[in-house]
Amino acid sequence: MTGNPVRFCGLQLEHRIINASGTFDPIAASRAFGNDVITSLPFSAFVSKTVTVEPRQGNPPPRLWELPSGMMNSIGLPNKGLVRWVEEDLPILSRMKIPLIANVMGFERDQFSTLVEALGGKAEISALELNVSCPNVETGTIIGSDPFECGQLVSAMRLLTDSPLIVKITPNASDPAAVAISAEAAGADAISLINTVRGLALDPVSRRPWLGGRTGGISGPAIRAASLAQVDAVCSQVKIPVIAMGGVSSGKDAADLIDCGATLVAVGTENFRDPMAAERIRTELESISLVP
Amino acid sequence: MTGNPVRFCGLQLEHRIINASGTFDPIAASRAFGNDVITSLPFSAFVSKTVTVEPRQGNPPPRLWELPSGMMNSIGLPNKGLVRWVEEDLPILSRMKIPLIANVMGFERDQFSTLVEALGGKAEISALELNVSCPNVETGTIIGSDPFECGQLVSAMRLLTDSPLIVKITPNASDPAAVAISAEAAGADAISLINTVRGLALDPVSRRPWLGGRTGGISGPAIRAASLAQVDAVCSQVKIPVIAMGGVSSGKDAADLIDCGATLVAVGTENFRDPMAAERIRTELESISLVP
Amino acid sequence: MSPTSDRPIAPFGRRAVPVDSVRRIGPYTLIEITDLAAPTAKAGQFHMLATESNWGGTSGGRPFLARAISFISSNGEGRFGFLLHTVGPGTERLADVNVGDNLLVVGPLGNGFSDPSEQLRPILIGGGIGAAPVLAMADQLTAAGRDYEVILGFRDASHAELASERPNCRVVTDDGSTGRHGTVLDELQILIDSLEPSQQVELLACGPPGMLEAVRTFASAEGLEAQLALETPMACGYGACFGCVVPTKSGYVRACVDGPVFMASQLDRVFADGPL
Amino acid sequence: MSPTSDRPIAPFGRRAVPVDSVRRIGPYTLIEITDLAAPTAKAGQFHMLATESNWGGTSGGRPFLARAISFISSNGEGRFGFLLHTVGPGTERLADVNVGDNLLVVGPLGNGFSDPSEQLRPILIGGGIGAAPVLAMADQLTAAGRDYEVILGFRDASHAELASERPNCRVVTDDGSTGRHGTVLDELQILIDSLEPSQQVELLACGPPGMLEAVRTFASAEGLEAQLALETPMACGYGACFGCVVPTKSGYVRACVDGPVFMASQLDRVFADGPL
Ligand SMILES: Cc1cc2nc3c(=O)[nH]c(=O)nc-3n(C[C@H](O)[C@H](O)[C@H](O)COP(=O)(O)OP(=O)(O)OC[C@H]3O[C@@H](n4cnc5c(N)ncnc54)[C@H](O)[C@@H]3O)c2cc1C
Ligand SMILES: Cc1cc2nc3c(=O)[nH]c(=O)nc-3n(C[C@H](O)[C@H](O)[C@H](O)COP(=O)(O)OP(=O)(O)OC[C@H]3O[C@@H](n4cnc5c(N)ncnc54)[C@H](O)[C@@H]3O)c2cc1C
Ligand SMILES: Cc1cc2nc3c(=O)[nH]c(=O)nc-3n(C[C@H](O)[C@H](O)[C@H](O)COP(=O)(O)O)c2cc1C
Ligand SMILES: Cc1cc2nc3c(=O)[nH]c(=O)nc-3n(C[C@H](O)[C@H](O)[C@H](O)COP(=O)(O)O)c2cc1C
Ligand code: FES
Ligand code: FES
Repeated sequence: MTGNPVRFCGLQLEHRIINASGTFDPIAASRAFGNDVITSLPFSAFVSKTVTVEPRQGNPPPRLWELPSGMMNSIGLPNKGLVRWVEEDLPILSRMKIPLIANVMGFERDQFSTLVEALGGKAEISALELNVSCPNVETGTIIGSDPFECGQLVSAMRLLTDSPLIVKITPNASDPAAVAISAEAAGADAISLINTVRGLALDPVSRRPWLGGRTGGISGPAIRAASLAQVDAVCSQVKIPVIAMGGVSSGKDAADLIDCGATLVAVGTENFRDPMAAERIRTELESISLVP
Repeated sequence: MTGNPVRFCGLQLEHRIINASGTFDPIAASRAFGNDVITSLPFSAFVSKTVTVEPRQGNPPPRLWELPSGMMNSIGLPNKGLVRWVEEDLPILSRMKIPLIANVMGFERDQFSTLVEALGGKAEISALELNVSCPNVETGTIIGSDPFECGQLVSAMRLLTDSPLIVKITPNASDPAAVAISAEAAGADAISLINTVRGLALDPVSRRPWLGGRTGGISGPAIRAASLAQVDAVCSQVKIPVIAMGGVSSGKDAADLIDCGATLVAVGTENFRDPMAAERIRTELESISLVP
Repeated sequence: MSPTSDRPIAPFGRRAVPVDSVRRIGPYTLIEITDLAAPTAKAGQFHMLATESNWGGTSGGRPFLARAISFISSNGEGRFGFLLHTVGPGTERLADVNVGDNLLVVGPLGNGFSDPSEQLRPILIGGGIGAAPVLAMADQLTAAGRDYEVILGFRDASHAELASERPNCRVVTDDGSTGRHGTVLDELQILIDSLEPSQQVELLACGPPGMLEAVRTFASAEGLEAQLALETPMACGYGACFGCVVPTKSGYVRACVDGPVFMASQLDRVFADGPL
Repeated sequence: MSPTSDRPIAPFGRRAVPVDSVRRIGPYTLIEITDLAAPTAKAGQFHMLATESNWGGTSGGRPFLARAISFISSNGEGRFGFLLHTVGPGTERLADVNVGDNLLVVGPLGNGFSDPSEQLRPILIGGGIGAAPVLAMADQLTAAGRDYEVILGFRDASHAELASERPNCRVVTDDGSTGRHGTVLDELQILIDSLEPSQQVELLACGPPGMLEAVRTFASAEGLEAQLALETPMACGYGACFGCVVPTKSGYVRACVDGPVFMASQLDRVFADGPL
């Protein structure tokens, strides 16, 4: 049943498994595994790594720290910036046989507007995912953890595009469901969660923070149960579809999220352990009968 | 150096390792391991399981779910209630050779008052730990995740007792440091964190929530990095001492928390795997030279 | 609450104990350790067991907690046998040990079976892996010079291989592939019918919840004493976590310190783990 | 960015491959697999390796991610040798495999060393475990009928046992317990001084950051070509995570797809992992 096509924001997707933003780069993968990768991704839609208006180098290394049953990263959203991403990457990504979802983030409202206006209209892009894990530069609040701020942003973006708007919320919030409700009310077409959980690790030798960005984001199985609770809470409060992620490494994990109400499931960290993890997860998922 | 006595809220403690509330029961342990346990606990102070005004049965079983590198519980604060705890347990616990910290929780302000008034004056009790993970029954907000609510509660309790007041805050908050700052401003003597992280697990067979309490609290190494980030954030914002906990299973883990500014470190889930874990952790900690 | 209070006192803390022997018995694995720090234990008590190495890696970060395992044999001098039925990552890892590997051991824990009163003839009933504490109790009764009966129920002949390790067990199987075709309750009825009417009995049982509930109902209907050894997931095994509670007539009680053996009369029904 | 673009294409996905042999060489462990799905790989490329069982359990839930390991040998028909230096839970678990155990393998990945131009005499320099890709390159040059020099530096004689596996290595040790007492840089200077002045050389090096930085400084001062194989923790190995970046003159680049081999001239300095 889950192998059957599924509708999501007006798109007809072949199955329920997509990638989590920032955890698969088809262009780099094609250098390692050959050009066929671009047209044979194990996902039913592809979500880009976060694109920002300006190019970003990302955080200084080290950027990785391994955890019990997971990892922590402080990548810092390196990307080419809007202009070069559209010029250089978009033409390659548009060769994929699956819909492309562009994940974008601004450090202020205007930057979000620039991104949404530039990408919302593009034929190669099927939907926009707003990464709202950034602080509002004026108020200091993390937009994604404050229902009001998040609603404001989504309302403003809603006026700028007819493209489906997916809002990716952060787990580092007192009440993620309240943020999702606010995003829905402001016109979001879907919610995606969870982003990484804030964490810290010290260098065993110097006893100072290990990661170049000081704190990092936890991902992988260590956050799976927390993700399921948040997805469950959000799905029970909003009517729009939900893309669920967080530690998915098996069909059972995906089935849990779908049973809690998710429409799509995104695979993140598990891609690192196996570039074809999504294919295995989809196959395992198909053998599990979901709650009707 | 860490083997040396440490001052905490006016108490002189032999070392920095205590237990986390609800993860060690000296009375039950003495049935399993003999009466000497009461006087030979591996902690430098003992924190009771949460005491409420009324007796509580706790949540229906199942109450446990194992996670990758951790566990989830929905115990539901079973306890004898204030009166029987004072009558039956307190005389036994006062035989311990270490200070007793009573952890209390109310479902409304008045209940907290009752508990603080009843226990604050007792000679056997060296400090009170307020577990503020409960919702405010009027506003629905979780007191421990809302700086204003938490401050209000602490202000009110501060008027009722001279006993040291430790506020145990929840990790399920957008900004735990803001809650800690507010508790400090309201007169708290120490902050303790983190409580368990909200999670959910589905029964692989029935596909419904496994735990009798539906959601549960995640503990153990899976939350260690998240705990360290929150402890670091809180310690950099408050001047009062901090009791840090969350996934501590080695001296290295304890040292990390102390290097981030914690005064005491509490061992929780690791007690389950080894009743004497705290002794091993303390010994390991003593062999690590902390940042001066 | 506990049937007995003269329980052995376990060493405080966890210790590493090497595995002496590993043997397959049908689908089960029998591992033996010599734990010189352990007191003489009572049948029906259990240990919390983990392996020192590779605990946690087999199946995505699990097992994490130690696993409660009753002993099937003990020689009073620290030698304990544990019978494993592999149902998940914990029992799989335990059953995968080699001679010389270290187990991490806490215990013996829990109350154990009470000695049946002299006037009553003990009937021991084990279902599947529940045979382990029952056979330990059989040894204990033998050592005490008591007479008793043992009924063991298994899924099939392969599982029932365990019974051939011990003399004089009455064996039933679900599929009739060996022993009598039927349930332990059928056999219990046959056994009781065969006893002199004046012979009073006491039941001591361990097995799956459905079997224990059937024993409880039977005992209650017939007015028999019955001790039931329950199994429920445990995090600590020594009363620290309150995770192992079972519903009794006097509310939720911790199976690890107030059990795992309960008088049938303490229970309204036998709790089966899983969502209610 | 990459010294070469004719890189072998790895199968898309992870595969289970059994271990053929395990052998200790001093403190190192050499394991061999036969991976029939693999293309002919280039020296300096690496694989992401994990074990199929017990990955994650040895040390509190780690290792979780696969580990990047260069091959020390490959026969062009799927047989790869990996040399392991145990520094933490991942390399410990990999070094602990038995013949017949499955590895989970992704690769070969990365760019590998470029063929040194015919006019230049290749000098291969390996420090410690960095000898692995260097020896693979030596084999590759031998197969191509090229002449070359190999300098290997080790902590002591026990580590230097590795060198006795190969003929004609110039060995130095930190403690002088075998080979010349000194650093690979000392040996490099001696070697270059011994060459005819007209003989131009190209350096190909792998080793700890301090050694590579010394090679880079030397090459830059002497105006020599140098290829440096960097080591940096990796999560994915195929460009997905952006976790493995190293600072270069053109900014942060991913060592797994744009490296791990870099021209010394691309770098301002060799990045040493750890907090800045
Ligand atoms: C007092 C006592 C004595 C016992 N004696 C023995 C004995 O002698 N021999 C023996 O073999 N067994 C014995 N058991 C049972 C044994 O403890 C369990 O079978 C064991 O804990 C299961 O662990 P596992 O990892 O193998 O399986 P698990 O994966 O823990 O699965 C066991 C069951 O737990 C549930 N489950 C599945 N996933 C999870 C999860 N993530 N978290 C929590 N629960 C989950 C499911 O219902 C599953 O069927 C005894 C238990 C008790 C309480
Ligand atoms: C291209 C390439 C080729 C390589 N080739 C080889 C080879 O042929 N043979 C070989 O033996 N090695 C090789 N390495 C190195 C090898 O990948 C690392 O030694 C290995 O990943 C270490 O893993 P570990 O679990 O053993 O040690 P870790 O515990 O990961 O420790 C290694 C270092 O990481 C840091 N560290 C400690 N704890 C953590 C943590 N929790 N998270 C993150 N970092 C931590 C510390 O600095 C520590 O010294 C290669 C690396 C690269 C990039
Ligand atoms: C290395 C890494 C990079 C990531 N980059 C991004 C990003 O650019 N934008 C974004 O919205 N999320 C990013 N994420 C978060 C993931 O999309 C996902 O929300 C999170 O990792 C949880 O899923 P997982 O546990 O399956 O990895 C990143 C995660 C990782 C591990
Ligand atoms: C089984 C269990 C019961 C707990 N009961 C309480 C409690 O009664 N009161 C409380 O404040 N915290 C309670 N906690 C939370 C712990 O005190 C601690 O904050 C948390 O478990 C994180 O530490 P750890 O990872 O070391 O276990 C409980 C935790 C567990 C696992
Ligand atoms: S298992 Fe922890 S209280 Fe019983
Ligand atoms: S290791 Fe992931 S991008 Fe290089």
